[in-house]
Amino acid sequence: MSAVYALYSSPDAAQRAVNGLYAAGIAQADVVVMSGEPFEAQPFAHRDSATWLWYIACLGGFVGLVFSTWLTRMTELAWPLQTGNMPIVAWWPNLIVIFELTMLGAILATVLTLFVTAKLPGRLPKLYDPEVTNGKILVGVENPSAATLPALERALMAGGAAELKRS
Amino acid sequence: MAHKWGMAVDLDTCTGCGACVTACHAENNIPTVGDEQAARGRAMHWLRVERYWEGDFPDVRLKFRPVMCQQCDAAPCEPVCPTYASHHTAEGLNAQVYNRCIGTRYCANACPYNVRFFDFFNPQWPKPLHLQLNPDVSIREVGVMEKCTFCVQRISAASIDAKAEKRELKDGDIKPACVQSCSARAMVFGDLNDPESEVSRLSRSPRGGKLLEDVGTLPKVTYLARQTQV
Amino acid sequence: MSEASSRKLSDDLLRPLLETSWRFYALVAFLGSIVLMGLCTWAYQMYMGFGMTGINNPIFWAFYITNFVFWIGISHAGTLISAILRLVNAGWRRPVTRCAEVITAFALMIGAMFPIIHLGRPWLFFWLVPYPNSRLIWPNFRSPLVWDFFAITTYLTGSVLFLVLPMIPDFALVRDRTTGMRHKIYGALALGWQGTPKQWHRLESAMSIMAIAIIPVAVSVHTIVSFDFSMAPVPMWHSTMFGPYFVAGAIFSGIAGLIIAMAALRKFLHLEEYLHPVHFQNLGKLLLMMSLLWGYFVFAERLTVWYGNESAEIAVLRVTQTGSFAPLYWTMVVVNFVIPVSILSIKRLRTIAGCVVASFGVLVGMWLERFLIVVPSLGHKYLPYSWGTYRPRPVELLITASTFAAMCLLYTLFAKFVPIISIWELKVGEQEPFETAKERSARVLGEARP
Amino acid sequence: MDRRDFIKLTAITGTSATLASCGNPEHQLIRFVPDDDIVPGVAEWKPSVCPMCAAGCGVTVRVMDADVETVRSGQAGVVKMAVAKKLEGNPKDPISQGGLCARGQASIQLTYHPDRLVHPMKRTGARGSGEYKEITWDEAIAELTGQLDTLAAARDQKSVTFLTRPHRGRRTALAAELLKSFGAAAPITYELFADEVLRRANAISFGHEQLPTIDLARSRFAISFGADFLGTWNSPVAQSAAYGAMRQGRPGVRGAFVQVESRMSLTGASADEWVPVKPGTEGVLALGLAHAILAGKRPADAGRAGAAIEGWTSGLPDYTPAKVEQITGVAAKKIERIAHSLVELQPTVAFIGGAPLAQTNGLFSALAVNALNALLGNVGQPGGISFTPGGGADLGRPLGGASSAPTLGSAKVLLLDDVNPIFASPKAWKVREAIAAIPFIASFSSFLDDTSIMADLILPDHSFLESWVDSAPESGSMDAVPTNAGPVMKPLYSTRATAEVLIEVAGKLKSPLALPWKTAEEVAKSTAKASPQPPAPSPKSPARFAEPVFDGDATAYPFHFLPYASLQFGDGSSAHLPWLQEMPDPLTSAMWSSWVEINPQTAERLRLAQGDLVDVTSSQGTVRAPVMIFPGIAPDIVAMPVGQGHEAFTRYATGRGVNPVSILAPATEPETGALAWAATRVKIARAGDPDGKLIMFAGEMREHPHEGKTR
Repeated sequence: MSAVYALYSSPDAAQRAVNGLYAAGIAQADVVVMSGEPFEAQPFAHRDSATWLWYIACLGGFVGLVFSTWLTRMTELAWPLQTGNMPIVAWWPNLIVIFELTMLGAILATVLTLFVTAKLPGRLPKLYDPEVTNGKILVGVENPSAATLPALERALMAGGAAELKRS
Repeated sequence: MAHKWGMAVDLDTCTGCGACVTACHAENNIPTVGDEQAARGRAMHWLRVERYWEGDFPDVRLKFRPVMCQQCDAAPCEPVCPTYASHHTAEGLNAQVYNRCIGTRYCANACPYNVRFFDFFNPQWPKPLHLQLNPDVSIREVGVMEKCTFCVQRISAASIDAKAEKRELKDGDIKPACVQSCSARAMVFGDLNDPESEVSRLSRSPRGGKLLEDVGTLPKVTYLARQTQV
Repeated sequence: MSEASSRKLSDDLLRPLLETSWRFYALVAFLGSIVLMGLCTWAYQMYMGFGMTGINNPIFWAFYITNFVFWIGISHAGTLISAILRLVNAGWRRPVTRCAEVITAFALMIGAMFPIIHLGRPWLFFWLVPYPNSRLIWPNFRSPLVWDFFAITTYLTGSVLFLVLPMIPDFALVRDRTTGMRHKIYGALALGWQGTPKQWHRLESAMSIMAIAIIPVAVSVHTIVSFDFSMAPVPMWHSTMFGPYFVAGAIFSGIAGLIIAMAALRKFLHLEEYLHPVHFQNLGKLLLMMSLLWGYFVFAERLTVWYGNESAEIAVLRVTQTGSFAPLYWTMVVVNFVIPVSILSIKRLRTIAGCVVASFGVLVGMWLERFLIVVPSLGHKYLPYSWGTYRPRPVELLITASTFAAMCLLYTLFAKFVPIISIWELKVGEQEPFETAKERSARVLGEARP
Repeated sequence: MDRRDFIKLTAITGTSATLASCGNPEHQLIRFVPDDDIVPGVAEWKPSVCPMCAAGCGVTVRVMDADVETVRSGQAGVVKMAVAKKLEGNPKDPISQGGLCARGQASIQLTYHPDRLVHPMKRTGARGSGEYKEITWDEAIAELTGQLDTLAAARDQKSVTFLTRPHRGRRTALAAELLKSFGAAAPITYELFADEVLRRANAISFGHEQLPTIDLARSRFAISFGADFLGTWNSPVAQSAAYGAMRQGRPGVRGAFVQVESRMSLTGASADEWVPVKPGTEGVLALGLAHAILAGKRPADAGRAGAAIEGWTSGLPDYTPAKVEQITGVAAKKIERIAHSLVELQPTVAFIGGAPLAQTNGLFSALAVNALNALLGNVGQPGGISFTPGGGADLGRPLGGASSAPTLGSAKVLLLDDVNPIFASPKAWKVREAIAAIPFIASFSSFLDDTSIMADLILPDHSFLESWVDSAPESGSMDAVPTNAGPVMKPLYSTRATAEVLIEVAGKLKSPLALPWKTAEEVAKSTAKASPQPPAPSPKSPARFAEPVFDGDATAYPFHFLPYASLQFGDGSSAHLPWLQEMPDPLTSAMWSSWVEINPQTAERLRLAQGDLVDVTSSQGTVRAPVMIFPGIAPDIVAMPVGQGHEAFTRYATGRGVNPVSILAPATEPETGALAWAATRVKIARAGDPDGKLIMFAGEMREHPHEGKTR
């Protein structure tokens, strides 16, 4: 397989290149962007920013809550031992444990989802350039079809790249 | 009906002679820690006779008060134990399961009466002192908490005998070591659920009161106040 | 930000990772030996019996529990603070967050050791863990110590993740600028991070969720630590204000710890350009506020007891204010309140040096505060016949000392192998303001449109 | 366990591990066949008699099986044996009535003491070095008989001396019989806190040369002159039982009691009223009370007890409340009030013991109290005092004061039977020198104490649990209680009952002696020939108050010195029992220590704080001990418990604390020659900061330490 990409020094340049690619009829999903830091100002940064992360976190919290409620109650009833004139299932203290495990559930759910959705840990793809972490912004296309190739290259150069790179 | 073991201590007849203290050591295999450890505040006396001075010479008085585990119904030492080593039995005793104890010493802090003791080292009985050990009472290893049990070994022994003889436990069948040794008969042990038992009778006495009642621990030891005349 | 400055920034912050001087090895060897000694002391204590300590009847808790509370307190510097700053999106947080969060992670690990060290039978500590076992008995959820277990586990997990996630992009950076073994290791650590918009988005929203989740947890942790005391009917322990009192104290000591750590980094890693006096100024203000808050709490506590005049509590009050613990008590008041307030409330004195001085005082003072909460109360419970006092024994001193060494050691190693300042977050900080950027780039791109 | 032990231990464990792995037979323990059939885990209760003091409490012993390490025909091994586990008071015994004091509880450790002497020994090192070598019983007995034979051959039978404690029951009878038929004088008895003076007084007043039995249980008002009857005096267990009954035993009636003493004893702590009085003036107070009663128009009928007091018939004109207040320091009002109660609250009883008798005028004080009793008409009455039948006569003759050194010095063979005069007698008596001068000393003691360490030959006795015991208590019960009981367990070691050793010796002499007994059992079971009470001695002249004489003048030695019998150790004879060493002293909570009790004001005046070291100096010498601030003691008195300060007495007592007896002046009560151990004056000087030797169990002295202070 092969890929064509170019490196840009400013987000605007990168954005221009991206727009060019779209104009050249490249499907949005095929355009790859990589940067050493998050950008908020440019449209390209807003690709698939929509996320369920918040709801999943809440779900995780709920799972933690249910589990801990079950755990405390079950264990206290498993071998009921009287202490200090307290009820066998003592909700006041149990609430503390329930709270902690609820939060733990939320945190773990969040992190897991992050890893899954962000494909971490994963292998570094062919289309990558160490310059990215030096502040350059990479814009490119994987396996371009021969038909679109010229238009594509034109668009990338138009973005203001020094050179075209292939990998 | 389940028993509810309790004790009454008559401070008017207690002479503070300390026989109960030694009797407790003899019955419960309580180690003597030696002078060095005693100096570091590690002496173990499940039962201690507190003494408090009042007034100044020549109008000075001395108060004695034997303090052992009060076997509280709402014992602060119980819930704080993470491993249930300290818990409440069906007969209202404040039990300590040595094998469950991991030695957080939290129970000792929570106890307002300071009647819980910690094994700082493995107990030692230079031979043949070990021959005097009571086989009915387990030896506590280093790192666990121990305390007065109301001589639970005697309670169960008496209950087993009663069962064997197919009869109910009578009041006075059970005497913890301290009660038995007391020559002035200042201590009485028995079933608080039996309104006729001597200990119940004494607990109802107008002289009766509980130690640190306002801490809300519902102790099962009643102290009968000392009287004065002349 | 511009490519050039980005390069420079990376160079500066990666220098510690790539260059190693003999001083580093000397320091690690020194600290390491102290830590090793501490571990041996612990083994010795376990072998000989807990009696090697100065613990006695009635002082059943002392140095170890003091250290426990102290370190858990220190741990409140990092995560809590950086989480709050994230949420309010304070720009000056960027260079601070990571070195703060590291403190949390390590302080927690050290603090969590102490309940185990202090056990009579430490080899059985796992009996606090709820798992189906042959003893057929589960932990007693009514016990504050079990609450501790859950709270600390949650907080530690959360803090470590909170610390590690933002490190991934920086690992990627190190990966791309190193070769050979380093390249492989950091490559693995970077988890194949590319920096696609999607990854950036997920990372940032995950971070903000964590920030929200971690704050109540942090508060709960020290509240629960305070419950260890306030649940017991012990004079001057059994108090409703202990929760907030302890949390405040924790943040107080935490900030002090953070200031000292930052000052050290700034000096030894030559990060003057990134850790500016303004950072210390702001943290100093925070410290001042906490100092005042702490003073308020102590006053409230003491006044209530003094006025309430409950005989057992008065006994404890006396022994701390005027009795055998008075020297410690008044030292605490001076270094925790008098000195920090007088230094930090004067702008001219709120320099880096000033902040560091105040912070050292606060660390000492807060350790004393915990000691004075634990010991005098236990020594003066309801029945005067069983009153007692306490003197630490060598094992306790050695183990305590070694934990401070452990903190320094872990911190040094971390700063050696991980960019101690979050590079990518710093870069974001250097970007031109969001609005102008948006508006300009729209214009620029507008021209570009055919 | 210090570092050295630690290293040792690791070494040991290492080696033992290797040895175990080799599995060579030497390391396997042989199991011998039990001699008696035992049901494992089932407890048996056997009767015995507590040996700790003369009270002779009947006890029951819990006996259960245990693995005992033993040596049989040179082979070490383990055998299952029935061994004693715990002592309880015997409910059927009229003395203990089911109760038992701390010393009694601890007496089981006499049998299991790690430093007990387990086989006969012959001295190898210098005297007092404690170096001995093991010998067989035959050798040991041959040695002793040899010594006696040489004396017999030299027609010098007189110079055998048998030294023991008073009121040891039948074993003393045996010794006496042996000595008599051998041709030597009767055994000599010695006890520091013996009540010879009181016995003499009782003989004079009531014709009974023995200690009284006090019927507190039925008394409504009691006044005790210095008698620590709940702690250490006479028959504490019986008296405590009676005390309990007196307080709460009768519905609606609560007996009250007043304690007259100058240092609050355990008993004083329980008194309704504690009356401090100048030392040596107790008798005056008693007569003051008598005066007040007589003044209250009561027949002055006190029989011979009254007759023994000068001026009795004329209503004791010299003892008006005013005068008495002057002498004793007790307010006249108080005297009249107490006198009133004595009359109103019949039956009432008065008794005396302890320090007041240990003054140079002790006999007068005793007679005075007796007269008061007689006046109250309670002698032999319910709620009064009475005398246990068959209690009295002891076959020994007391070791008499200054005369003691000669009496011992003349001896050529000394037999020591569980008595420690070197520790318990004042230096000035020169008992140590006298004993050191004796050519041959044999001891039957089970422990090396200050005296028996001087022995050339040691023939260790069984412990009381291993042998036949008997007692005929002198007091504590209304009627006679001769008790005897068999061994409750087999001997642990190759020890022998002293009774049997004596019998064997008697038989093995060149000219064997015919003793009426063949075994220890016969001795214990035999009863004393009903010896009629000796004709009551009448005093040379009616007693009158004489100022007590104190050794050392008041300016040089400003403080009265009061050594008192400690609750745990009595006269020191039980200082080697770990339970008693670690038992907090009830009044001070001190453990493992000795101390000097000082009144708080005095301490303040002398700038002394708790635990400071002070030198207590008498004309006889100095002891150094930590200060114990003691609110219950007169400002001009310092007190020390007797019991610690042994030069030799097992690992638990050797070199621990100091011995107050060592600085006592050799003052005696003239009539009886008994040691007046409360008649010494001392001075005290600060000698240093606390050395950590004063070990206390208690934190605070007072229940409300801050009361009376502003916040």
